[in-house]
Amino acid sequence: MDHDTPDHAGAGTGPSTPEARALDAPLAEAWIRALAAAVDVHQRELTDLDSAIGDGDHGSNLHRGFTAVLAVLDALQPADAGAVLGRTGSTLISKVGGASGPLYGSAFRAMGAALPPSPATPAEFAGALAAGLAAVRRLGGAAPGDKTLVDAYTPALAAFERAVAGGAGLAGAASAAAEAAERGMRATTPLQARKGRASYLGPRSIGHQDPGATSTALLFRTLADVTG
Amino acid sequence: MDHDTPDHAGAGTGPSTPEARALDAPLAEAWIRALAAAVDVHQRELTDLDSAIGDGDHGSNLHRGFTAVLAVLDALQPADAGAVLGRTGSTLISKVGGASGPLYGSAFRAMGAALPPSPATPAEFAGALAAGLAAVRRLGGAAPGDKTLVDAYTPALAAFERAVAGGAGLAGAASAAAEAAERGMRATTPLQARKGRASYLGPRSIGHQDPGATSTALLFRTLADVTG
Amino acid sequence: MKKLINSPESVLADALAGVAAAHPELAVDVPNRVITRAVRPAAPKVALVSGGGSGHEPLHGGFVGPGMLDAACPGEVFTSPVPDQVLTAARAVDSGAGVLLVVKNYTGDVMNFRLAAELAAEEGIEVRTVLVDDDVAVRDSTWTAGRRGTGATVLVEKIAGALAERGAPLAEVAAVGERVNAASRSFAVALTAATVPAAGKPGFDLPEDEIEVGVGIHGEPGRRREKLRPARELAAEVVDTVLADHDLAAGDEVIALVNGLGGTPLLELYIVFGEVAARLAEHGVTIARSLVGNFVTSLDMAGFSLTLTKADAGLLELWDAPVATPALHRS
Amino acid sequence: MKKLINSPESVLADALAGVAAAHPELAVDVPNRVITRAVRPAAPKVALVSGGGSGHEPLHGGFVGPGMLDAACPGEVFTSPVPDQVLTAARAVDSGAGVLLVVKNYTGDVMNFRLAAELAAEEGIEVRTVLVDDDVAVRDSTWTAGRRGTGATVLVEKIAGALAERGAPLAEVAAVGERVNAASRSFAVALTAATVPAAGKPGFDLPEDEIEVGVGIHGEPGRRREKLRPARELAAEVVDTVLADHDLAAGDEVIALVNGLGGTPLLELYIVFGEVAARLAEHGVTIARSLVGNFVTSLDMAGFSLTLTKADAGLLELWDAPVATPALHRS
Ligand SMILES: Nc1ncnc2c1ncn2[C@@H]1O[C@H](COP(=O)(O)OP(=O)(O)O)[C@@H](O)[C@H]1O
Ligand SMILES: Nc1ncnc2c1ncn2[C@@H]1O[C@H](COP(=O)(O)OP(=O)(O)O)[C@@H](O)[C@H]1O
Ligand SMILES: [Mg+2]
Ligand SMILES: [Mg+2]
Ligand SMILES: [Mg+2]
Ligand SMILES: [Mg+2]
Repeated sequence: MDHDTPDHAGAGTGPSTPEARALDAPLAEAWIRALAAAVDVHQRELTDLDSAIGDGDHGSNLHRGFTAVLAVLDALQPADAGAVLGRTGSTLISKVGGASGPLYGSAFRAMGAALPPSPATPAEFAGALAAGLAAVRRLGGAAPGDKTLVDAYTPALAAFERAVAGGAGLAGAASAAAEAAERGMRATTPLQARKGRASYLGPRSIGHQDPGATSTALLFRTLADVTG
Repeated sequence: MDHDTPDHAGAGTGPSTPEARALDAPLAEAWIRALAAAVDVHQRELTDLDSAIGDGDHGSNLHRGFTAVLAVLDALQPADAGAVLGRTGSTLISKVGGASGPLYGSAFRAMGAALPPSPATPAEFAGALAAGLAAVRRLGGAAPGDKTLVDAYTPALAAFERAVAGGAGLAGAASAAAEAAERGMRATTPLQARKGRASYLGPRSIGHQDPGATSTALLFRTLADVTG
Repeated sequence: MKKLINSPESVLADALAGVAAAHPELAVDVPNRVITRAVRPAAPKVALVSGGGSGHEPLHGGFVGPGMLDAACPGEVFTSPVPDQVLTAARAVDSGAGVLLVVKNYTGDVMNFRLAAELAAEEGIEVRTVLVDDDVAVRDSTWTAGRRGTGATVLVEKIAGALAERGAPLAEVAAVGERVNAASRSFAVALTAATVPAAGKPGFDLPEDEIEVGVGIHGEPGRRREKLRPARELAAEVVDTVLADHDLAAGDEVIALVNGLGGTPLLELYIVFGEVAARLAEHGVTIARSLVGNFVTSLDMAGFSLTLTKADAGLLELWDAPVATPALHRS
Repeated sequence: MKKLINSPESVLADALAGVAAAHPELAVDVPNRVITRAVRPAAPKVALVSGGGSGHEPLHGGFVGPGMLDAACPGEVFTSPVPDQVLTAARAVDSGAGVLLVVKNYTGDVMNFRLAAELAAEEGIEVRTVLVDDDVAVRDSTWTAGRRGTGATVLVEKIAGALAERGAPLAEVAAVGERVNAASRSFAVALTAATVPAAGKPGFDLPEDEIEVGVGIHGEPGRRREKLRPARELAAEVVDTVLADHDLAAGDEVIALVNGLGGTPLLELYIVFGEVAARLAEHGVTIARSLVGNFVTSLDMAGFSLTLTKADAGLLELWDAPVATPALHRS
């Protein structure tokens, strides 16, 4: 199957082999569009998870945010991948609110700022992903094990870096990251939350999967999909 | 079975044959106490009927009223049947509120005022019951067929009067009245209410038995019980 | 249905104890169930006394204070007060200038207040009664109990209260109360039933997608059931229903009250108010003053009522007059 | 769960349209979601800006007006406002005397207001923030998100608003706000869950005889479940829980707020207030001022919160100062 599937709508450059592939503007845009579509599909699931240990709005928060992001992307043609992710971040900050708005917004802004103007190599993109996580941790103050999106993001980044260090291309690294994110996501279930609304439940937060970790797993899964 | 059962608690005079019996203070008090007990037993049923086409308080209204009546009867020994019924009426007026308080209260006050100081003959008691109905109709303005307690009271009074005219004693007349009241009560079911809260439902009041007609049936049934 | 109560029997006494504890500006006679102002008006004036069943809070106790009521007589939940209670209140607040009874048109309220008025008159207290009957869900005919009294009660009490505060004689205060009532029409829809504490369960069952249209304030079912629709359509229907029974023309001004029935969030009441305003604009009717919130409730019932009172300069001036009560305040 | 809305997506915009229609004394910027006073203060003064998720009405929009807030920024239901919105509000109301942000301690609120404060500072607006964290259901520790901000927000906004109205400088207004927060503790119990419009069903299921103890104002479940008990016992437990985390001794005075969470009838809130007052009397604590009603709600949630603020003459004098907002008014 050609990897330039409809999911890659908007990708304007010709296909390259997965191994050699770099993150350019069309690919970055394809990723964000795929993530927006995934949020749309999983909106209710994210909200239900948030109802159990939060306030029941994570799905609608991200849906509102990515709907606005799509409108921004439709209206302008960002020059490079950094601009795509930067605009995504600032749009999320100004449209989402709640905890996830500033956190995901700052993450994408930091990724965008960390990317070079030219298409990013897997290693450069790994650096951008690391800048994103650093922004989340600076703003939110959560550490791994606090039962937040950090628990999916941290192992995903580590897996991505490990794969790149081992010579993998974007596709391979993203696929490893997606799997690690999903493992991290599932590993939030037995944790007691120490940050975010779920922490208010104390021990009652145990036994529920964290909604933010779940949306972070979608973030890495869609990256794997569009690069794969 | 001796008709001077515990239901007649407070009856101080010796038993007389049912046919010759007159309504004296002990018998009047026994009636009111039996009615209070019946309201206690049927409180939920009366409230449920009122929930369907009214505001769900008929049972608790009467229960509150007759609880106060029992306390009044415990505290003083009314001299005659007229005083028993008069005190019952004024207590209901000052404790019940709602529609049933003034209506039943005025009925008992009018009955009390219509009774002679001496034990009342069946004919005299028929006159008192008629005065009670007249008070209800004067105050509430309801006519037969309006789906109110008048629909049980009217045929009950007519049956009582007919029985007395035919030579029946208190027991026979009361028993005929109780049966007529119950028929009248059941006959309220197909009616559309034109008075009281049930009238607000318009055609939707059809198919439900009127709570006030139901408590009026209890009133005549307990009269038959204590005199029979 | 869960309730924050001690027992169904003690609801009224316990709530009155709370009112007494919360409002030093009110005097609460708990045994007699009468709420009056703690500070009596300086000069003799017509006293306004209202009352009715409990469960409609803040009506009526929340409207006792300068510029509005002199006394409130709360009955048991959804049960009108008894004559003795109203008489006690009338005695407490009559300054010789007479007492105006504001009575909502329900059989029980009418009869109990009538008996009280007779007793008060026997004691030489000058008494007049204003009967509030604004609910267009009920046809007004000699064959029925007549229209119910609902939201307009707040406007009658506020406006008549303002005139009384200025020292107007009893006949004039009664007349302005009757004028407000005649200028007012209301209609209500419910999304859920109310649960009377003594009954312990909702007065009616309503499927997840249906509403009761034309409900009263005592948990009675309405005239009919409909499917729940968007607030815009519902508000438009309620506006149109009220206008159909109202003598309002394009260019007229109204005081508009969107009243919550107790269980509806204020957020939703504002949505409804916005849609009511939009629909009235389509009819060319101007909202001169508005009120949004829980004023005449029906315990925990979800839903709202709309009251439209045709306004003129005189009524607006009295509506704007200062009032200082727990539930309505302006300076 | 039935709601009086047009669609879950349009709840906030539709409600703001209603606020605009109902309150000519407020200016509502619907696209930017900012509510300000229609008439700007005559002299420059510190401006109070608050905000948070919608669904807590009358908080915060109902507290905009002389003597309290200058602007409110309502976010989506239970979702904190975005930085742009807060910045727009700060710009609109800054008179040069600076802006005090009143922020409830939730991760989302804290982060969004922090980003807004940075943006405002970049524009040269002097900004201070008071973080409200009064809910003793949450242990205050560096390992948690800290105590939540709930009922005390009303007291912080009222008292800091009164001081700002008198022309006090930003540092003093912020300091009194912090003092009120430090003197306040709250605790809440819920009888039912709230239903977020976008979720369409209650946030949790609660059996007919159980309550959630230690809930927040966003429909989150509480710390634990208990059997429903009589109001007297429940109120006593809530009083004791608040006092256990409060530095109050016999002889101290408090401002007591019994706050409805949205779906509880006022009748029941008064019953609770009466029992709270009785329990406080047993502890020797005097209620200097009280407030009973729906002030910080959680959509249609049934239940109540208790806030006790240790009072001194200075705070009471500011509490008593005139205020004229839709939801709190005194002259
Ligand atoms: N301090 C934090 N650091 C990192 N992630 C956090 C933090 N607080 C909350 N989150 C994440 O945000 C998610 C909730 O997002 P959302 O429901 O959109 O916001 P809110 O909690 O304001 O309603 C949580 O599931 C968690 O993963
Ligand atoms: N005008 C009337 N005349 C006679 N009976 C009436 C009238 N109005 C109501 N009733 C009776 O009163 C009953 C209701 O009593 P109750 O529930 O105690 O009072 P309320 O209607 O005030 O709640 C009705 O079932 C009806 O039989
Ligand atoms: Mg959430
Ligand atoms: Mg009834
Ligand atoms: Mg009743
Ligand atoms: Mg939220």
